Amino acid sequence: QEEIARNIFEITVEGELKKEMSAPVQFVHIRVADSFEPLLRRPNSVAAIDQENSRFTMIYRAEGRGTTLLSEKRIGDGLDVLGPLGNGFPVEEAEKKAYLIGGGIGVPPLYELAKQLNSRGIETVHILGFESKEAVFYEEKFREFGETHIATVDGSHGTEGFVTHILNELPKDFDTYFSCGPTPMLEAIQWIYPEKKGFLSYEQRMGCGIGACFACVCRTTRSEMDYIKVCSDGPVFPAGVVIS
Amino acid sequence: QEEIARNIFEITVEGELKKEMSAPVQFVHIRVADSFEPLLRRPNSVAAIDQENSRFTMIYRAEGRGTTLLSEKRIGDGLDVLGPLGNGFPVEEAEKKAYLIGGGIGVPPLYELAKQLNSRGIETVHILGFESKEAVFYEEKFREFGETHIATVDGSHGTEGFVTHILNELPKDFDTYFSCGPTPMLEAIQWIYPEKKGFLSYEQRMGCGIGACFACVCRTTRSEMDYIKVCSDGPVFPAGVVIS
Amino acid sequence: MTNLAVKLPGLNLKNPIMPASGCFGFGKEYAQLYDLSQLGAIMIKAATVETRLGNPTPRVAETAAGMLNAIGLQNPGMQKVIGQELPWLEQYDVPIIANVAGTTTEDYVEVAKEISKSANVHALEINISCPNVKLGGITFGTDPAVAKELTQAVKAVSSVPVYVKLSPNVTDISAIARAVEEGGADGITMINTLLGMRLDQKTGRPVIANITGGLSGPAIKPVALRMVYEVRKGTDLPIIGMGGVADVNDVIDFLSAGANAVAVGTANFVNPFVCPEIISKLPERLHELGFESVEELVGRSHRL
Amino acid sequence: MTNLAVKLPGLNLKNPIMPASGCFGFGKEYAQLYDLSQLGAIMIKAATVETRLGNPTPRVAETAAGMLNAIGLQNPGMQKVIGQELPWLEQYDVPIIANVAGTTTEDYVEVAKEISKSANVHALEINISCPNVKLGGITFGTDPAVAKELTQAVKAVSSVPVYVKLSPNVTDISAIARAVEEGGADGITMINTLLGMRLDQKTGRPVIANITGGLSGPAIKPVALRMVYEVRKGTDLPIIGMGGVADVNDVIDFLSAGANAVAVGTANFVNPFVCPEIISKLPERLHELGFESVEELVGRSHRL
Ligand SMILES: Cc1cc2nc3c(=O)[nH]c(=O)nc-3n(C[C@H](O)[C@H](O)[C@H](O)COP(=O)(O)OP(=O)(O)OC[C@H]3O[C@@H](n4cnc5c(N)ncnc54)[C@H](O)[C@@H]3O)c2cc1C
Ligand SMILES: Cc1cc2nc3c(=O)[nH]c(=O)nc-3n(C[C@H](O)[C@H](O)[C@H](O)COP(=O)(O)OP(=O)(O)OC[C@H]3O[C@@H](n4cnc5c(N)ncnc54)[C@H](O)[C@@H]3O)c2cc1C
Ligand SMILES: Cc1cc2nc3c(=O)[nH]c(=O)nc-3n(C[C@H](O)[C@H](O)[C@H](O)COP(=O)(O)O)c2cc1C
Ligand SMILES: Cc1cc2nc3c(=O)[nH]c(=O)nc-3n(C[C@H](O)[C@H](O)[C@H](O)COP(=O)(O)O)c2cc1C
Ligand code: FES
Ligand code: FES
Repeated sequence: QEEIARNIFEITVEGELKKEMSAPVQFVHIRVADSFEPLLRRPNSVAAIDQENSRFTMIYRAEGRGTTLLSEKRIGDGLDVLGPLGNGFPVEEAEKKAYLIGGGIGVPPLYELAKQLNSRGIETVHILGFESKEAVFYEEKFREFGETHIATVDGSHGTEGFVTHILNELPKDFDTYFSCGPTPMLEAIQWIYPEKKGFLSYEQRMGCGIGACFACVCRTTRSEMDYIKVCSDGPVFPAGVVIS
Repeated sequence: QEEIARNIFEITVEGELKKEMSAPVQFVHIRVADSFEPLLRRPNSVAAIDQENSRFTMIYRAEGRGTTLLSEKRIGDGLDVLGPLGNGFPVEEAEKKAYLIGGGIGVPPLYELAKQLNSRGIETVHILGFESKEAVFYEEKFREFGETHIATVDGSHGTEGFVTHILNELPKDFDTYFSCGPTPMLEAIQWIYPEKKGFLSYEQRMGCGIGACFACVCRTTRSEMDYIKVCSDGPVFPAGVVIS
Repeated sequence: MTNLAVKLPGLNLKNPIMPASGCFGFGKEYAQLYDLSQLGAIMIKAATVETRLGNPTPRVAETAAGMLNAIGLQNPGMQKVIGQELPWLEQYDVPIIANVAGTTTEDYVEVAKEISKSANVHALEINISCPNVKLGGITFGTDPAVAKELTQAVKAVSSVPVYVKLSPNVTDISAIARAVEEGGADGITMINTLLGMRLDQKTGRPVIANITGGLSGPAIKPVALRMVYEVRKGTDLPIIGMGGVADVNDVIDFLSAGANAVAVGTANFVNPFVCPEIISKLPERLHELGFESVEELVGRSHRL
Repeated sequence: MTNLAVKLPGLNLKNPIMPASGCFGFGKEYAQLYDLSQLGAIMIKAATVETRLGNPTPRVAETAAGMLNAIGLQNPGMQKVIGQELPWLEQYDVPIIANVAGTTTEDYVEVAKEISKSANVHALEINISCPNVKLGGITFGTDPAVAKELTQAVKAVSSVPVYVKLSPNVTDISAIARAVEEGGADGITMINTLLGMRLDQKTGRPVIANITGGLSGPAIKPVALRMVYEVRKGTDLPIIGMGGVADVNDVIDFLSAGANAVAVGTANFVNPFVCPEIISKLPERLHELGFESVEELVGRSHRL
């Protein structure tokens, strides 16, 4: 693995997974150490999938106890990975042109998504938000797929402020949007594009990661359900489904 | 480090220690992982000291959680070592000939002791007990210093049984004995040589390792004290001092 | 051949290992990972009279060798549990222990009455110890008199044996155990979680929306083990022990301390295969220790 | 310049960090590693009327992110403490908090009376919560009425402010806190250890000779933090918080929850330099969080 931005690490994992990975933003649940401290697994979505070599790549920010330990792994170290878990972005929903809107550690899964959409001949525009210049990653990789806008909170790179500042400037000439990032950002986007078809990937504290412990629930507008679980019903939901 | 017998590892540590090490069976208190699990340090005595290169060698059995983690350390890994702690065998007490009696993981510290005694021109005889042939280590190294007898519980190497079986066969033509091993063995030896000058190194569960927590106390015959601490008053005590 | 079978009121267990309530949902998720018929039993998530949405999120937080949770008894309500979850579980050859919760005695009685009629429910686990529900729940578990009355009331209507789940957040757990025994309990399950808290270190806000949560995992094992040992001294009721069990050696510990069977909670989140793994290792471990059966081992720490 | 000073009854602390009783002996050992004058205060090992040899060994056992101890109040007796240990400590510019223990009220009163006269003893810590001494000790800490009476008795004879150390092994710790406040306590220290147990996995024997021991270390921090938070809601008495503190962030947590100062116990065994390290990191950490002083931070979790 390597540090691709300040405290942002890219790690590639090889090995047979229980199920094949297909849709982007499926996530995996990782045990970073064979110790009781830290105890719980860490959910982390998949940034790129390499089926042939049964490899996949993750991008994560080393901040707390677990991810810091993860960042200390060396090549050849084993990693206990549970997954793939959850659903993914429904690539088939996009028609001609899609907006991919990501914030911080919500950006990684959009990369695999961009790859898959473009391979289906869909035009993708990428609007990515970061803390600052040092935190920016994958900008070039996204440009290879299409128009890419960057916002940084401190204005040290690209537009100053949040992705929403950019979105307000951009034409609404797309049919579908996909977004992953902090919940307030996901909320804002749904206000900006009330009439558009959109799919958002949510984060929530997790226990089991497979739907058994009810840790990761959200209220929902879906009348037939009392609640939805981010880990097993999500993490991706159509716009308007999650009440946060 | 390397595995020198079944589950027995030899590890060499380099670095500046707070104090110079001198007497053998000083021990160090080791933190095997930068985690709260395992939490406590592990006491381990020093098998060989290399002043010039500020290096020392330890030999330990990987059995529980902590020592197993220790055995997984790779060359170059850092190790949090507190010490040297405790007193050591008083080499100056030996006059002409000494018996060095060790059991299992009590054998390592006797090696540095043999080295120092011989450098003072003292003849040393080594009586070492192990579980079985696979557990035997350092036999040759001890032979270089003098007569060496091995006992194994299952008789797979040397005399069958405990070191005491050998001691009963040997002449009492020595002036001082030094011993390190399980407490029952130390007890037995004191019965065998009531009249001899002897020094024994004890083991006790430890907390702090420096004398502050009262975890490692033993009752004592020393009238002026109510108790003695293995970590700071010991681990070496003259024969007859410790009541166990 | 070592014998893993354990016979308890209402429960003929193939082996003494079962997932703890709330850590296994109603089995569906783990059923995708292994055959549930391997398990000694399954303790399903607490059921209440009405649907419960539980507490706001975050509901879990990690601590040193443990975790806090404040799920808040979220469940679809006893009708859905009886109508959908339990019938679905009938495809597996495994006895179900139904965890019963509520806020009033009437709640407990109603759920116990209905759910105990289900074909595959072989025993009830009365959760008088959930620390995450305001009013009721926890209070039932901290007052001997109240605990005894509730036990009697539930016993009166249940058509299967009744196990009462004790709270560790008490001064004298043996007193509660005696009370529920007098109340007619057929067995005891212990322990539930210890009340704890974690703060966000930047803001100082409690990480868990409910402010406090229940502490579980390896961190609490020493407390759980001590309590099982203590309660075993005062009662002959069967005990299903739990609290920080993560491997086969932990199971040996709880059986030694006097538990007749052992439940595994939090460890399922760390290693979803932990239950079948423990079950497969148990015979060899028992053999190494010189025991022919689980029942031989039970309570050995008291016989030394 | 951030201000670490904290003013409490009898105690003008340079900073809020002090080693917890029993984890620092009488200071001699750690004095070889660093200058004790850096510390906010020192809580010395419990003193009793007579010399105590304490419990048989093994006295400690490791658990997940914690340890069990059953030292059993071993100490040279108050005369030696007053005559030798305390005078030796006078060479350092640091207030001493003397931990007082016993089996009867008379014991406590006698020790409190004598030891509180020592020049450098600025406060007493009444240990009504040691789980490792049969008869007395723990029972005092689990019954509000008894705790109140003992506090009154000690208060009557002490020439310095009296802090009472609470046991976590109770159903309602706030009730005990209220009781000692009514008894006239000048402050509260909390928490002592949780009663726990570890078994030898080969033999099934308790590892600790005393059978049970007190659980300390990071494992208990969530419980300690919750109790400090709870007690702070019910009292304005100063609280010296402890339980699993291992770094500066843990200190921030306890202060946020309402502790006015923080004691460090088990962590001294893991890292003997932990106290001075925390003290040196505290100013910067406070500054990062936007606080000018420790006293500003205290109780912030209650103000959100
Ligand atoms: C579906 C999903 C996909 C994710 N994908 C990524 C990704 O691709 N890259 C990335 O950097 N991060 C991702 N995250 C966030 C990531 O899980 C957290 O950053 C990580 O768990 C923090 O762990 P830590 O040890 O650094 O922090 P600690 O403070 O040690 O964590 C303590 C506990 O809180 C939980 N936690 C803390 N922050 C979060 C969070 N934001 N979301 C969920 N749980 C959290 C941890 O899992 C752990 O249980 C994703 C989260 C979810 C739910
Ligand atoms: C002064 C001294 C010198 C020692 N020198 C050596 C040596 O040179 N080589 C060697 O292999 N071993 C030596 N030991 C024993 C060594 O400390 C234990 O084998 C080791 O602590 C076991 O840790 P573990 O993680 O394998 O076991 P675990 O079961 O994980 O240990 C759990 C707890 O019990 C303690 N513990 C377990 N066994 C012992 C024991 N026999 N003595 C003291 N504490 C114990 C551990 O320190 C830990 O705190 C020495 C012990 C002492 C007191
Ligand atoms: C996420 C979670 C949910 C729980 N839900 C319940 C519940 O609904 N009813 C109950 O009696 N206990 C519940 N518990 C407590 C467990 O059944 C068990 O008693 C406790 O976690 C201790 O065991 P452990 O350390 O193995 O997890 C829950 C525990 C966790 C971690
Ligand atoms: C080895 C040891 C000895 C202790 N002795 C005492 C004591 O004599 N008096 C007392 O009030 N508390 C005693 N305690 C409890 C500690 O002061 C403290 O309350 C407890 O350990 C929790 O803090 P910690 O988790 O930081 O260790 C002792 C704790 C340990 C680990
Ligand atoms: S994390 Fe357990 S249900 Fe989603
Ligand atoms: S280990 Fe603490 S006094 Fe010896």
